[in-house]
Amino acid sequence: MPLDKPYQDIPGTTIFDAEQSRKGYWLNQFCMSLMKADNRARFKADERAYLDEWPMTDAQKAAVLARDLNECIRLGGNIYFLAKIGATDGRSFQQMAGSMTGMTEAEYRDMMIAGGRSVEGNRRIGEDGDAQAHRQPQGKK
Amino acid sequence: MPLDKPYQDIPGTTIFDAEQSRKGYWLNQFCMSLMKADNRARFKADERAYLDEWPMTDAQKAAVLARDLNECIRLGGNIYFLAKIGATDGRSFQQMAGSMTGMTEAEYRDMMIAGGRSVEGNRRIGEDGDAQAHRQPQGKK
Amino acid sequence: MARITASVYTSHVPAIGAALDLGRTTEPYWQPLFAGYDFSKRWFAENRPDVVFLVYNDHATAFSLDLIPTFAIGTGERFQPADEGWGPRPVPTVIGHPDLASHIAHSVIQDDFDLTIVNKMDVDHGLTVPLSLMCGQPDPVRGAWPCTVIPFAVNVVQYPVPSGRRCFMLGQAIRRAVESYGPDLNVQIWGTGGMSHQLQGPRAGLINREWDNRFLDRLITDPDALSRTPHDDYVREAGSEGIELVMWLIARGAMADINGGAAPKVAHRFYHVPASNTAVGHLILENSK
Amino acid sequence: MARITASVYTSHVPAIGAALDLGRTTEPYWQPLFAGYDFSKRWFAENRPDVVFLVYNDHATAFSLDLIPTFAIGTGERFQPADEGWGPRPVPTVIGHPDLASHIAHSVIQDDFDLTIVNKMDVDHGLTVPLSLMCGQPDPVRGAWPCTVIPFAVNVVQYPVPSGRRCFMLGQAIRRAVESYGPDLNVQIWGTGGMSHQLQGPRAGLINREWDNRFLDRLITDPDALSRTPHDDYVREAGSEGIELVMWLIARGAMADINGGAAPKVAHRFYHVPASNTAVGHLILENSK
Ligand SMILES: [Fe+3]
Ligand SMILES: [Fe+3]
Repeated sequence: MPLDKPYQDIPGTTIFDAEQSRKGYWLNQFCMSLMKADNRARFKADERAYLDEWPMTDAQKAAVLARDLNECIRLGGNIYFLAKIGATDGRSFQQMAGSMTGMTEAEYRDMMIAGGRSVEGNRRIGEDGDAQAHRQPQGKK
Repeated sequence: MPLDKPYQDIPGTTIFDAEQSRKGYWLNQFCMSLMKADNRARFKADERAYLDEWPMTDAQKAAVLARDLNECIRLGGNIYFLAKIGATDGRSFQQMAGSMTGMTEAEYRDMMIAGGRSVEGNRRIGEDGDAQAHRQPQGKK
Repeated sequence: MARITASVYTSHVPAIGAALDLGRTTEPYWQPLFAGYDFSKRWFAENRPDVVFLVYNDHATAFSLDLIPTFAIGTGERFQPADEGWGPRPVPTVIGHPDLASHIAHSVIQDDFDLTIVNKMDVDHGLTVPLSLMCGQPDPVRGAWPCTVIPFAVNVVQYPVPSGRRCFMLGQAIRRAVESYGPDLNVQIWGTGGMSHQLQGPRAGLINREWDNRFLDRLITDPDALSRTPHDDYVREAGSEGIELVMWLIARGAMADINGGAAPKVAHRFYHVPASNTAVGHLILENSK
Repeated sequence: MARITASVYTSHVPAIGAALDLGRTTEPYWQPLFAGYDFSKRWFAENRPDVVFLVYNDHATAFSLDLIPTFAIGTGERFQPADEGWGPRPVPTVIGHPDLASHIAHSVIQDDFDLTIVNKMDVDHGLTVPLSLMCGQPDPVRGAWPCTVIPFAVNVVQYPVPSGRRCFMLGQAIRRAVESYGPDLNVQIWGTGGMSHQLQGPRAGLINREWDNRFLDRLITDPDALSRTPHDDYVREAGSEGIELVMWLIARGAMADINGGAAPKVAHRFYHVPASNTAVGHLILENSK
């Protein structure tokens, strides 16, 4: 699709466009289902069984079970949908976002308190910022 | 609402705009419910009881029970929604449309076969066409 | 590169669907109407597209008053024929073209049309009757429609509906979107609904043969000026449901001549009164190869 | 005649809602943030509008992938706070203004904005957190929000989202719509979301203080040029969720100076890092009386 997609050269960033949306359709719709308390309870009781009710790929199910949000996003997940899994787990957006960087929770929180991640070196793939592929995963742990 | 509504001087015609839509909200939503076979069966079994499940006005319920489509439209109904009542009754769009003119089914069908209702005299309120208020109801019966 | 090869215009009366589904097409009442589509079915078989971009309106079927999109594009993989109260029409599931539909959505939203993207909806007679008229009646279970379909639903139920001008501009954006799609696809765009009809009130049954035919003339030769027709002209002259004709302007706006290309060839023109309450109009316009 | 008296801009971070709902506003982490809204709450009490036209985005709450409207206007009578997975926020039901909302829908659709009209939807933190920040925390059952609210949801979740320019033009159409409404209502327009934040991937946690503050400067003094910022600038400079800032341009476009009136007065400006993953920006602009 020769469309204007000038957002594909940004490091560590996946833009949720129609292509991603189609890839992640059932993954994201599964996440939406967790907005009902009953479904959250059923999911918690047997995650695998609940996931098997959805026509998701095995890779998507495995990524959910592992709470690997980077992998979920690669497979078409969107953070606002995935956040319903975090909510079900009692995790905050900060814990979820931090989990995608390789930093510990404390490391990520301290980075935010210190003013957040710098944009320098992180604007375009190929620069040398901390979000670039060659510097992953981040964190000292 | 000082909006551009140049469609209010057309005889025998109610334009379904936001104002009508709000008036007829529950009437129309009730009609939508008849798109499910189960609901159609329940409605047929006891129309009054089924209508009482909806927060419609008494006047709206009475108009539905009487199949008075002109009155339904006056009370906020829209023909595409009301058509679900006709479908439930096994009536065609032609039977429904004809029922709003005062003509018999045969009179209306014959008018259509002869080329339909003329627009002459029916463009603006105050002319002398057959859709004008002073010539209602139509039909010879 | 994908390209729009032709546009088709046709009324989409539910009674036509019923006549087809109940096998009544040869009855004296219906025969002259279906005869007008004999050429069209042959033409379609000879000019079968990969995709039909099918502009229609939902008649309080997929969209209730809870949510009313002005323009909704179907990007899903399939769309089921709806139960409009008579049970679903016995026709095959409509197979979408998610990739092209998403591409068009992407492109026209960037072109400042504020679409609603829909992955899940049932489609009513507004979409399936034109398919039946052009493609015949495939077996609902073992058969299939001969091509994929992108449903594009326009709100013409609750006012204000989009203006004819807006629709005409949208058609132009759709043409640009299709032509920027890489794969080599043959795309037709269909505009449905109309012509003159009024389904409500003491004025029900209005038909305006002169106005309809002038609309067809101008749609062919002067669509730009035609697109400036105000809403109340449609209602006044062609009945309250005649407003559906704005959808024809989307299809017309997508033709090559609007962007400086050659004038389209009129492959077929047909007009008949009545089908139930409605004047049936039908046109096939081909872009030059 | 209704008129837009002021515009308010604020981030709408869910963690701010949680801090409010759990009574943690005086903790050292949160205290500096809430201090930035002390003035705002007083200002709001003294300048209480009849209606807030509240521009926000739905975060996969009311709208799933089944249906994604670019612009959705809430014309319903009431909107319930949504259960986003943590249970609904303990805040009152949001009371709409169906008459003004329908009027605005009518007017801006005639102005060629292709809105989706919504009568039934739950509203998430994007809408309720700004209300809490500006109005305090009324009792969820016995209390009520101090004014009616027209929810206006913008798609910034699935690309392509509407351009900043489109949003800015829409704001202008909304101002025209409000000013053509007969009853004498005091209307505020709020733009929410942003500022810099990224909630995903190895680049999560991005904050760009310089870019944010320049955005605030330009929003005040040069919104027309600012509205031409392309999408990828937002993502590149302000993080993938920084794109929410396009919504501020709707509110800004509705101010009097865009139509030749006097420049707005900056009643309040505040900037703080961090709230959870996000840079919080906040502005109050008043039209001259
Ligand atoms: Fe129709
Ligand atoms: Fe947000």
